[in-house]
Order: sequence, then C-alpha cells, then structure tokens
Amino acid sequence: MLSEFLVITVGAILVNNFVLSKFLGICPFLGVSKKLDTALGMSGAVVFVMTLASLVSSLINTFLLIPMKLEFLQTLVFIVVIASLVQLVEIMLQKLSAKLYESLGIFLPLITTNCAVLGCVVLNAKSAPESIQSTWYGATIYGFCSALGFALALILFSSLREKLDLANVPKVFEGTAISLITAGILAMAFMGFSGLV
Amino acid sequence: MSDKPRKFKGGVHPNDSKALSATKPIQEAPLLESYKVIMHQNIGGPPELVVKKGDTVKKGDLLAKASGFVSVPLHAPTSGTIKAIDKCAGPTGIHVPAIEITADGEDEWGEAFAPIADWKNTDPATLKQRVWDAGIVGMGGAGFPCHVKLSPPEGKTIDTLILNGAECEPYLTADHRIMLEQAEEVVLGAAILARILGLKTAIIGIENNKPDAIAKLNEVAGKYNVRVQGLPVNYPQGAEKQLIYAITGREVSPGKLPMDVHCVVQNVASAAAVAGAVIKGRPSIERITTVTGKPVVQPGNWKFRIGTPISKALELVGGVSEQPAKLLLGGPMMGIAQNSLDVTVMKNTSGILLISADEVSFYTSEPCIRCGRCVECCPMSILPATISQAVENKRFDWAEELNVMNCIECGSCSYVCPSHRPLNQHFKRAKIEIQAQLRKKK
Amino acid sequence: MSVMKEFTKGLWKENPVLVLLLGMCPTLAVTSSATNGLGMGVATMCVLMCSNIVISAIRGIVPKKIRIPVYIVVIASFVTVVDLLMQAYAPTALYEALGIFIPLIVVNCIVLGRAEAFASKNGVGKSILDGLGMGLGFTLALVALGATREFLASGSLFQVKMIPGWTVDFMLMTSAPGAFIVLGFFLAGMNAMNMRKAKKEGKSYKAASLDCNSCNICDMGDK
Amino acid sequence: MIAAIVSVGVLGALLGVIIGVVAKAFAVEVDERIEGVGDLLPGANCGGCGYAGCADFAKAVVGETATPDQCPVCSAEDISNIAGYLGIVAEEKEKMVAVVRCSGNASNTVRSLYNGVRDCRSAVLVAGGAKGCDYGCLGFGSCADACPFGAIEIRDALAIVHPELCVGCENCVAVCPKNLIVMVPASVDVHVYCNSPEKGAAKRKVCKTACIACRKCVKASGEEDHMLVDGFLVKTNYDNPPPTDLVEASACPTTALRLASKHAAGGYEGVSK
Amino acid sequence: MASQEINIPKLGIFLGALAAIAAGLLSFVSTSTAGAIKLNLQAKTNAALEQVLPAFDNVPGDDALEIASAEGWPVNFYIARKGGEIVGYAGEVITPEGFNGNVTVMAGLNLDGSVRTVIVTANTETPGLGTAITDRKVQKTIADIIKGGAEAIGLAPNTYLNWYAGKTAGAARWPIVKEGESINGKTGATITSRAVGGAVYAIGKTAVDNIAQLSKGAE
Amino acid sequence: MSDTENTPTIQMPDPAKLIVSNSPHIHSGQNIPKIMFTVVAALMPACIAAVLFFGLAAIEVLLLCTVSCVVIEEGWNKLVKRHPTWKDGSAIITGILLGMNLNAGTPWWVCILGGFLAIILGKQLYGGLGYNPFNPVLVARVGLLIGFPEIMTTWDKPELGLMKIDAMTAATPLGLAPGETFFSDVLLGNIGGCLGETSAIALLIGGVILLAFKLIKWEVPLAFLGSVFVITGIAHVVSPETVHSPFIHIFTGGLLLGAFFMATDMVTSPMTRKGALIFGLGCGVITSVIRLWGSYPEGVSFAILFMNALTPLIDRATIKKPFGYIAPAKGEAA
Repeated sequence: MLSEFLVITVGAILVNNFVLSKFLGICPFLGVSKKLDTALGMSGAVVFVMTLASLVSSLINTFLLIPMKLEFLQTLVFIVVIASLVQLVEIMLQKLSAKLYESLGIFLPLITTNCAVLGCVVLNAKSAPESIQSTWYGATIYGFCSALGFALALILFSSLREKLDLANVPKVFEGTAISLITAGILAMAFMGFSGLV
Repeated sequence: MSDKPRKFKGGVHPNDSKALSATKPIQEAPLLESYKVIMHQNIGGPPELVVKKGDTVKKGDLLAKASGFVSVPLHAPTSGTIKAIDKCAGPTGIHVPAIEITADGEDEWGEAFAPIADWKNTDPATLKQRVWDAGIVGMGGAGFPCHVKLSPPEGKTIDTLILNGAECEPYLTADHRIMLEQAEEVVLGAAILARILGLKTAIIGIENNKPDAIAKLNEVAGKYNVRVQGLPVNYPQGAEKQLIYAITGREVSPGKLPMDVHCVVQNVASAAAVAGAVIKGRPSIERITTVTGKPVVQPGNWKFRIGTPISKALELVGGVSEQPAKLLLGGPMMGIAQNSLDVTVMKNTSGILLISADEVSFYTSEPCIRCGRCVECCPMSILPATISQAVENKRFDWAEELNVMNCIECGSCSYVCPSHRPLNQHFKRAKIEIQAQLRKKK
Repeated sequence: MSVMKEFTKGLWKENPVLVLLLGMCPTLAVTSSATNGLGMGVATMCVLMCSNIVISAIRGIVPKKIRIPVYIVVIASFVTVVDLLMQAYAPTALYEALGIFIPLIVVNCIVLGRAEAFASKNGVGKSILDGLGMGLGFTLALVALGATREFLASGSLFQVKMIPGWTVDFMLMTSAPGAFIVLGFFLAGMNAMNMRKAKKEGKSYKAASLDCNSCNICDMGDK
Repeated sequence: MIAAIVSVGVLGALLGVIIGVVAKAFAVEVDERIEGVGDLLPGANCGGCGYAGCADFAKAVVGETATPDQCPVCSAEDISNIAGYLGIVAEEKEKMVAVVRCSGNASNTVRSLYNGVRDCRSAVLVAGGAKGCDYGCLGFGSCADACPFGAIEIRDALAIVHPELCVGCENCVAVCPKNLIVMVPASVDVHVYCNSPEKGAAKRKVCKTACIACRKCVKASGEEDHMLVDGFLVKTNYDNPPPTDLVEASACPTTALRLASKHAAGGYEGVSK
Repeated sequence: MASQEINIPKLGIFLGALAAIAAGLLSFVSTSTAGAIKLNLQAKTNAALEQVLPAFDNVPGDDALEIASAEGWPVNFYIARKGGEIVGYAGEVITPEGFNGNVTVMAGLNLDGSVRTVIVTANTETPGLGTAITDRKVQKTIADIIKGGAEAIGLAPNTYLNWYAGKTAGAARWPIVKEGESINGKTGATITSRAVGGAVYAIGKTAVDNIAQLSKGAE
Repeated sequence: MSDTENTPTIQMPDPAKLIVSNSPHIHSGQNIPKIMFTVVAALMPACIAAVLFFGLAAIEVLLLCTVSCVVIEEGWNKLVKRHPTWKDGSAIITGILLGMNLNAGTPWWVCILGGFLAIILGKQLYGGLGYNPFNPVLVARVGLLIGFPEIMTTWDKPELGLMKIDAMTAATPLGLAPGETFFSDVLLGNIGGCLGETSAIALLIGGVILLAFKLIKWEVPLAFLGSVFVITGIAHVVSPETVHSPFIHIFTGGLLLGAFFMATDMVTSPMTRKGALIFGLGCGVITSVIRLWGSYPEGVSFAILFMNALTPLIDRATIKKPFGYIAPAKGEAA
C-alpha cells in the first residue's frame, strides 16, 4: 500500500511529469512562466484546484457515473464539474482570504482551460478498477502529485526563462521558440528518471 | 577593542608598483605663470564666486565662498589677477567652469587666517569652523567636505576617529610620503580632529607594506595619544567601510554612513592639511600628488598648487619615454581616465598616473562565463556578474534588488574578470538610473 | 471580408499552432508520426466545425453570463461524440496513440477560442468556414510536425520508409524532448519567414511569444 | 438514457445557478467600450501616450481622463475613428517627429578612444562620452534601442531619425543623456543639427559641422523670424517654419542647417568644408 | 452603464436544459456505437492472433479460457479452429517482471504445446534498449510501394523472440543466453529479456500442463 | 632615438591617443582562452589514458568530435554573422569532453550529430558561451543516449596497446553483478565504458590540476562524490549482493569525469560557494537514485543536466548577504 503511494508520488512528479512527458498543461507552462513570481502563484492555484477536482470527480465517477453506467458522459461531466469548482473556489477565496485571492485569483480562470486538470481527472477515471488510483484517496493523491509535478516543471522553467531574458538568443529563436527548446532539454533531464517506478 | 586587525572578505592583490615613487621625497613645484582653479572641487554644492574678471588677489584669498553646509570655499593658489572665469577641461571629461589666475610672481600671502597655536584649549566649534573656512576636503579621492564629517547630527555619537593611511591603490605614494615626511603634522592633525569630535584618541590605519611609515608615525604618535595600526595588504583596504571593519570590527550597513557605527574616517593628507590650517592658518591651496607610471621619465611626489595643469606637472617629471595608453587622475583602480592635458590638479588629486600600453589595451567585453571570481573578490559581498547582466538588459529594478547600491566601485570585480566585462561602469550607470528613479518617485 | 479570406486565414496567416500558439498540448503530444498528427487534426477539426455551427446558431439566445459554460457543454458533447465514433471506427492503434488527448479537445484553446472570438459573433455560414479553415490549419501544422519528427527519427513518412538504408532510429525525435525541440525549430522557421516579410514591408516584427498576461483568448473569467 | 438526461441536466442547472450567484455577488462593471477602443488602437504598446500600454490608454480614453489624440502613433484617421466610436469630437493634432540635434558623425568630430559599454547612458559616465564636443551625439544608439518602430539609425556614430518611420512616441527623448532629441512638427523639414551653446571657435575646434551662428540662414530667410538666434546657436522657429529651399539659399558654411529628409537619406555624407 | 439584470433561475434552467439535451444526444450516440466499439476492440486481439497462429476461421476471442500459471499469473488462452478443427492455441500473459513494469506477451502454440511464434503486445520498456527485445518492427519502404504488393509482409523477424520458436517448456525456465549462435537475451536489456523469457515459459508451461483442457476447447 | 642624444625637449603624451574608459585601469591578466586551455591541459591525462586503452579508435573519436564542434561553431557564427569564437577554446573543450562521453567504437556520424547537438542546441541557440543554461556536452550526450540507446550503451573492451585489430564489446562495471569487478582495474582504467570513464587515476590528476589553478570550486566534486559515496554505501550495506561497493560507484562510470569536468562547468553551475555545495549534493543524490533504481545504467549526465536546470533557482536562493547587512527585523543597532 505504502509502496503503491510512493510509486504514484515519484511517478507523477518525476517520471511521468505532466508537462514534460505527458504534454499536459503546456499552454500555462509557456504562458505564465515568464516570471518566477507568477509561476509560483499559478503553481499554487493549480495544486489546489487539481487536488480538489481529482477528489470531487473521482467521487462523482465512482458513486454516480459508474453505477449508472454513464461512463460515456465522463468528459462532459468532468469539465462541467471543473468549471463550477473553479468558480466556487473563486468565491470562497474571495470571502475567506483576500490576500490569497489576490495572489491566486487571477490564475483561476486560466485553470479551467488547463488541460492538466481535465487530463488528470480523465486519467484517474480511465485507470484500471483494481489500481489504487481508481479509489477516491488514490485519485486525490495522484491529482496532488501530478499538480506538484506540474508546479516543479513550471517553477524550474520560469527560473530558466528569467535567465534566458539575459541571453543573447538569435532573433529568430526569440520568444516561444527558444522556450520550447529549453523545455525540450528540461524534458531530456527528466527522462533520466524513467524506470524509477 | 582588539589590536589585531580583521581581514575583510574578498579583495584583490594587484601588483602595487609603488617602488617607482615610494622613495622619492616630496618636491615643491615651482611657481607657474598661471593657474586654472576648477570651481567645483568638492562633493556637494559648488561654491559661490566672490571675485570677477580683472580682480587682483593675494595668495590664500577667497575666490569663492561656500554656498551651503555641504560646500567648501575656494582660495587663490598664488597672488595675481583674475584673467578669466571660463570653462576648462574638467576631470570627468566635460568642460567645467574654472577661474584662471595670472600669477604676479610675488606669491604674496593675503589676509591669512590667524594661527591657533593653543588648539588644545580652543573651542571645538572654532576649530571646526577653521577646517571649513580653510576649504579642506577629503584628499584621498572623493573630495567630501571635511567639516561635514566632523558634524555628527543630533543623536549620533562618535567614539572612534580613524585616519586612513592605507593607500591601497597601486602606484600611489603621496600619502606614504606625507606620513614619512610630515609625520608630525599628520599626528597633530589627528589630535585636532579628535578634539573637534570630543575624542581623546585617534587611530591611524596603515597597510603593512609601508613599515617605514608605521615606524615613523609610531615615533611621534605617543605625543598626542594617537595609535598606529598596521593593516593587512589587501585592496581595497583603504575603502571607508573596509577600513572601519578592519580596525573596529563594525560593519557599516548598506545605505548607512560610518557615523552610524560611531566612526569618522579622514585621510592622512586631510589631517596634515587640518594641522596646517589650524596651526599655521593656511587654507587648502596645495596638495601632495604622486606623478608616476611606467612611461614617466622621473616618477616622484610633488607638492602642487591647486590649479596646476597636468601638462605642467608632466613637464616637471621630465615628460614621458613612450606614448602612454591612459592618463589617470588618481590610482589605477579608481582613478578617472583623461583625454586632455589641460585638466588641472584639484584638492582631491592624489595621483597623476600614466599607464603604458602593455599594462592596458583595448579590450572587448565578452559574455559572462559565470566563473564567480567577481563574487569571490567583492568586498561588499554582492553579485557583480548577475548585476551586470541585469544592467545590460536595462533591468535596473533587479540590479537594485541585488544591492547594486552597496557597490563601492572599488573595481576589484572588473580587475579579475576574465571576460573583461566593464562591470564597474555598469554599476555606476545602475546607481545613477536608480537614483533618478528615486527622485522621480519623490 | 471575403468568404475565401475567412477560410484561408487559418491556414497560414492566423495558423492556430504556428502563429497563435494555441493547442500546444496535442501539438506536442501526438505528433510522433504523421498519421497520428492527421488523426488528431481531423478529430479536432470535426469538433471545431460542429461546435462553431451550434454556437453561432444559438448565439442570440445564450445569456451572456453563462456563455462560457454553454460553450463548454456544447464542445464537450461533440468531443464525446467524436471520441465514441473514433473508438468505434478508427484503427485501434491510432485511437490508443491519441489516447487521452481526444477527450482533452474540450480544453483545446483553439476550439473555445474560436467559439468565443468568432462563432459567437458571426453567422453560421461564416462560422463553418472559420472552423474548417482553422481546423485545416491545425491539421496541416500537426501533420507537418508529425511528418518532420517521423522522418528525422527513422526516415519514413506515414510509416513508409523513405530512405531504405536508414536502419538506426534516432529516437530522440519521437521522444518528449524531441517534440519540444522540433516545434521550437518550427516556430523559429515561422519567425524567420515573417521577419523577412516584415523587413520587406518595412515593419518591425516581434517573435511569436505566448504570454497569458497579454492574451485574452482563453480568458474564461468573464469578469 | 433518462438517468443521463436527468443527472446531467441537474448538474447543468446547478452550474447555471452558481454562475448566476457569482455574477450577482461580484458584479464588476466592464465597459465594453474599452475593448472597442482597444481594437481601434494600434496595439504597439509603446507607452508614448503616457499610459502603460494600449489597453490602459483605452481605459483612460473611455474614462475620459485622456483624449484619443494623446496617442502619438495613431493617424488622424485612427483618432477620428476612435472619437467617432465614442461619439466625441477629436481635436486635430499635428504629427510630431523626433530630431536629433547633432550632425557630428565620426568623420566630422574629434573623439577620444573610448573603451567601455557601448551605450550612451553608460558612456556618458566616462569622460562625458569621450566626444570632443560636450553636447554632441555619442552615437552608441541608446535612442535607437528605445525606439519601438526602428525609426532611428546609427550611421557613422551618429543617430539619425527617419522621419517617415517616426511616429512621435517620444520614447527616445528621455533616454538621450545629452538631451539632444526634440519633438518637432513633421511638416517642417529644415532643422539646425547642432545643440552646442559654446562659442563658434570652440565648436569648430571639435566639430566640422557645428552651427557657428554666422547668421547666413537668418539673412537668407529675409529676417522674417524663420530662424531664431540663441547665443551662439541658431534654431528653427517651429511656430513660423522656414521654407524648404532655405537650406539651398543660405548655403550654410558648416552644413549644420539641413533638411531632415536629406539628412536621413544620407545626403550630407562626406560634407565637410 | 447599468448592470445587466441577472436572472438566476433563467440561467439555471438554460444551462440545465442544454446539458440535458447534450446528455440525451450522447446517450443516443453511445448506445448506437456500443456494438461497433466492441468489434473494434476485438479487432486488435484478432490482429495479434493472426500473427501468431496458423490460418483459422473462427473467432478465437469467443473461444477463450483463462488458466492460472505456476507463478499465479492468469494466462488467457485463445483457441483457433479451422473448419471446427483446432489448429493451434495462443496464450497471452502479463508479466510484471519488465524493467519498467508490465509486459504483455502473446505466444502462439502448436497443438503439442510447443512455442510457435512470440509477440509482445504491450510494453513500457526503455525505448531502444528494452524495446529491441520486444518489438517486431518492420516498415514498408517507398520501394515496396512503387513495386506494389507491399501488403504481404508478414511478421517481422526478431532474433530474440524467434529464439523461442519450436521450444517446449521444460521443468525450468530457459536460461538467458546473450552470446553465441542463437541468443534470447541482449546486453543492456537483460531484465527485459528475462521478463519476456519468463512470460513465454509461463504460457508454454501452462499449456503443456493443461493441454488436455485446451484440446477440449472452451465450452 | 631622441633619448640617446639627450635632447632637452620633453616628450609629452599625445592626448588624441589616450584611451578613456571606466576604472579600474589595470587588469589581472586572466582571460577566457587561458582558462579554457588550462582545462584542456587538465583533460590530457584522461585523453592519453583513453588512447592507451582503446587505441587509434579513441584518437579518431576524440579528434572527430573536437573538429566537428569547432567547425560547427564557426559555421554557425558565419551563418548568424557573429565573430569567430573558436579561439576562446570553449568549443575545443566541448569537443574533447563529448569524445570522452562516447565509446571508442562510436560511428562517425554519431560523433558529428553529437557535435551538432552540443554546439547548436546546447550553446549557440542561447547566444554562445556564457548564455547556455545547460552544459552543452551533456545536452549532446543525453540527446544521443535517448536517441541511440543501443549505440550509446555498447562499450568496447579496453586493452593496453595502440594497435587493436578487432574490438570486443564489454559491459560497464555498473552493468555487471557486484563482485565481478576488480578494484585495481577500476582505478587504472582497465574497464569498459566511455573514453573518459576508464582511468580513474588520470581523471583525478586532471581534477587536481583544475583545483590547483582554482578553475573549479572544490565544493562541487566534494559534495557530488561524497553524496554518491554515502548513499551507495548505505545501499551497499543494506543489500551487498545487488549493489556495488561505494568505491566501485565512485571510480566507475562517468562519475569522476562528471564531478570534475562537467558539473563544475562555470557557465551552468551556481556562482556562490554555498550554491556549489547544494549543486554538488543534488547531482550526487540524483546520480545515486538513477544508478540504484533507474532504467539507465548511468545517471551522472542526467543528474547534472537536471541540476543545471535548478541552477537559476539555487543562485536565487544563495544570494550572499551584502557586507554589513542587518536583517530588517532586528531594526536599528543600539
């Protein structure tokens, strides 16, 4: 049991990193990585929403969709759930902590269309029934760890991009081109972890 | 307080090249036909002109009076007539207002200040006023008005007076010679300064590569209750903050002044000038300057009147044996490069230095390879490499975050940089831009 | 604006992948071969067209406050339909290769972006053309990328070996890093071309860059 | 089938209600016109208007704290479009362009060997930029870097504005450490390319193309106040601009008096009398 | 500008109705594609079976049974018939011994239980290292297409997998041989080699042990 | 000439020929080529060892890599109209290190492709020396490892002597079961592996040269080797039959090469000493993890590449306190 959790953790953060090996959440990965501070904010928001979305979606999937044999509605239901969840989180944040809302609030709308969140939820739903990932707690942990993996990649990448701002990149490679190539090399480094789980 | 000096972190050890002039006694420069006294010789406000074209002045007469507290008066270097009040080549490369005096050859003293022989019983305020009236500025290089440092604001106490005899700049030997030849004046000046500050004692810090100066000062120091402290040889030992740390172990925080750690630092040459002003009633119209460098035919230490053109100074030392690559006012680490021989000696000109082509060449700056040498040697523990990259990309906000304002522009980082990056120039620029931003905000 | 222009803008001038930098996730993930790129492109194009039609048709009656959720529901429905159809009729290998990225068409910025930026403001006819053009542009970009990666990796195109002597596969190109790197070079190529063009016209050109702070395509907040 | 419809329908309804509540609770009024104005603006984000980019400016225009003509980049047509969109009357504004008031390129001026950062604002810290003339263009291109429109060219160590490319955003004005750049009406083509208040002889010593205040141009313009004399420097009177043929007529001995268009096209290269 | 009137019930009803319509539509599509999906899934297994078995005319997917191997792994056996006569068996097993996790191996078996053909149907091995063992990769070349008749390529050769052809599982697993004339293991991919070998052995051994049950076919 | 005649005229400096620049006006004399060619010299013992063990094939690979790196660098400089940079020696180092990361029997086209990956992808796309966030050699090595895993993990058997007729392949000690390797072989270099992985002694000599000239921070190799030693040591004690002894781990594979020559690359490692310590530690931990549990037999290059990515963050976290800095909470000193 414990080892299975370890497998999920290491797997989601390092080996099958959402961004660098699964290509999920590339848009925010490229879009909000210009500054380390925004990357940190986005990371926080994603970790929060993804964990919550994994939990809620898994519950809906296990207790509503599967018993009613409505698996084909997964995509529709999950995206609706995520969208409303983000809205709810926004309201609650605004009410509960103005400070937190200020730092995370602007990222929340971005998260609805972050395919990492939907991807995580769909992966949870698609995993084999006997795997720990298909239980609600397994799904939550998977969501949390995947989000951590996303955060790790995003933070590393943004610090590298801040450094790139100072570099003397040839004109045609400026902007997203060199960012993508950097992400490629970062992905190379992450490939070293393959086989850990 | 421990007698053992502390070694500050970082620093570099350039070849000091002091042997060229260290053994040359101070020579008095002959009277010239004319002098060009640059108006603005101190940090702070420029003085207000009190003479006009055609006026005759005596030696030591007031040419311009202080325009505010952070400003010092200017005196005539010799007797003669004011030929013109015009522009002349300034030390920073742009032309600045200057008073041109044609000497009458008499070199006659005007209404000099009354000597204060009994300084021990004179009111400190009177002594301080005298320092101000004599127009004394920090003669080590910065040109900060001497009396300002002697006036700690309300609530700030001073417990230590340090005389800076480190002379850590390579090549320069003027302070060294002053300490050897005018040891009495230096120590006396120290004692007067201490009295002004209400202190009993003063400490003279000298780098250990000048053992003769240490010995000489030790001979006379006891008389006035002054202590001489040898210091490790490490550039920039003579920088104010490093000197205070070496002697007292106190660190001056970023943006703070020596006063904040209860210290006052004065140059030894300034101290000698103070002694002259008080005991003899002499205003600051001359100074001792090292004229040296490999291309110089006869390097030496000279006593020049303020306003002596560099061309004349170079004639005195026999000119050059080869075309130098650079002409500097000050030492090689912090001096200012000149492109004209018309610049004149000012109160803070500690050296006239010619650098030969084999010591310096046109270099091209290459990208930083992040070797970290600058980080190691920075005496202020900032990150020169990163800051310079920030400045190159006009990210002054970031440079500020990285404490560029802490930089003392000692040049150690540029000295060691294998990529020949003009780090120091970047920092200067950054500081100016940041200050401009600050002013804008206000 | 002419009808032709609505259609062709997506192919080159406003190519969703190479110019607008949208839909990067599938672009990177499924372009290990030209076939996969084609499959993904066609699937996205179908969803894009259908959702454009429906959204432009109902644009008059959708309350403004809930337009984004409405779009999402519409898009999600079509995605599910496409998903089911592919599961039923597409080759299994292709369906497996595209995997999770079929349901993820829902959150592809291109689909939602066109719904918000075009279909909700234009008529059905124009929206079909727009969807078709953008979808084709997306497909073209994906196929080009997939073909490049496949060719660099093994010298083949659409699983057909073009250079028979090529025996050792360069697997970096089909791996995750290869996806990023090849797309990076593609964008650089686009930049080079556009820069040359801009220079000819005497205009300044800024390299394509995705920055969420200055982009409002996927601004879902409706605030 | 029924289960699907019911459950998803309920879910959808729930979402609708949530959004309604949110929208009601946190209604933030967004003026649609801001987006409309933003669409009409050039989107160069040059900051020439004094606001942080076009979106900010659009907000200010809609909020009536700014007028459309404050955008220096917009053509008169653009401005009237925006004004029309907002239903306000736009003021006619004359197009302004930048002029670098120096003609001292590398071959015409005395310069020291400068070794350091190739940036005017840094170079000026070292011997004033190492140019013989304290007031001249250093030619390291700080202004060209600041220009978002590529309108400033550094040719032979002299910054030259291409008036046809200049949109008047004034970004270059503030960066020049020598304060050489001024904004002038685009319709005026005759300018004095010198800014040194020094005496004529002093100027000539360091620069072959300095204005020596010989007043030839003043005379040639028929003493009609087309050209103003200020100390040792003559300036174009932009309130009463001289005709273009003045340059021909006055035969400026140092060629400091130039046509901006010809200057930009390199028509004065090699001119040094 | 005046704030728009927000009618909460209206929003709810609109979105609810839309979602309901969508759900209805999807239910319809789902039901109507269910059959096709099932067939499509079977097509994959059938394609694999065609590679490892001699020609057959039944649907082996419908004629399958599961027997646990000695390791406790469930082995799926498919029985191929031609004209009602059994012509061969195919066993499929998932081994967890792979370098990066599970490796699914399918082996076609002759009637006596000896191995006929081995393929690996699913794996997550290190590309280029482990997959050298598992992949039977051959591509049509452009030349084939020009010549025409590129379809009949058949099963691509793989030295390591072909080693097992004709072998019958004995009392112990086959040792992994890396060098020599015939090899079934590869330097740098020992673990994958071992995993595949173990899986083939599990299928073969189970088949030999249960040959009687297999020959009866699934009821 | 005039000096000999002792003429009274005094020669004065010509102001027009005076250079103006910002202070300081003297320089330590250190420059990039000096640093780079010292590193090349430090690499020589290992190169010689490689040639001794692998013969002419080693010379071929090393030369091919070096030449292709230099040629590609200059070709790129031509293409983007930049000044030639090969004289600064960085491309040469990249080439030699790339060769050391390859096997003696590596095909020629892999060497050239490696040169391309290192110089173009790893360095020039970022603007050349000093701007690259990742170590170019490692970009190439990892790229090739992912691209051609089979070629990159097949090693020639070492054999003393220059002339070798036919190469035999051998496993790297890390791929063998524990106990199959002899320590003396490891130390001398009589083991399979990349050119630069064979002789521990030669690499150590190179490392000492680098340390003596203060070209690398000692913190990096120390933390790197130390952490690998500790982690593999613990693992070895726990299960001696599956894990090699820590000494074998230290002296085999690319660890010494990585710790002394690649992790210490100035451009891509942290600038402060504290940062260097963290960097080395991270490299060590990741290397050990990959070696013990990962799917690639060697983790040094991945570890360093990963830590390269972390360098900007480490740099940020280890900014030194400026001189006299007082934590704001403390307030005014009494």
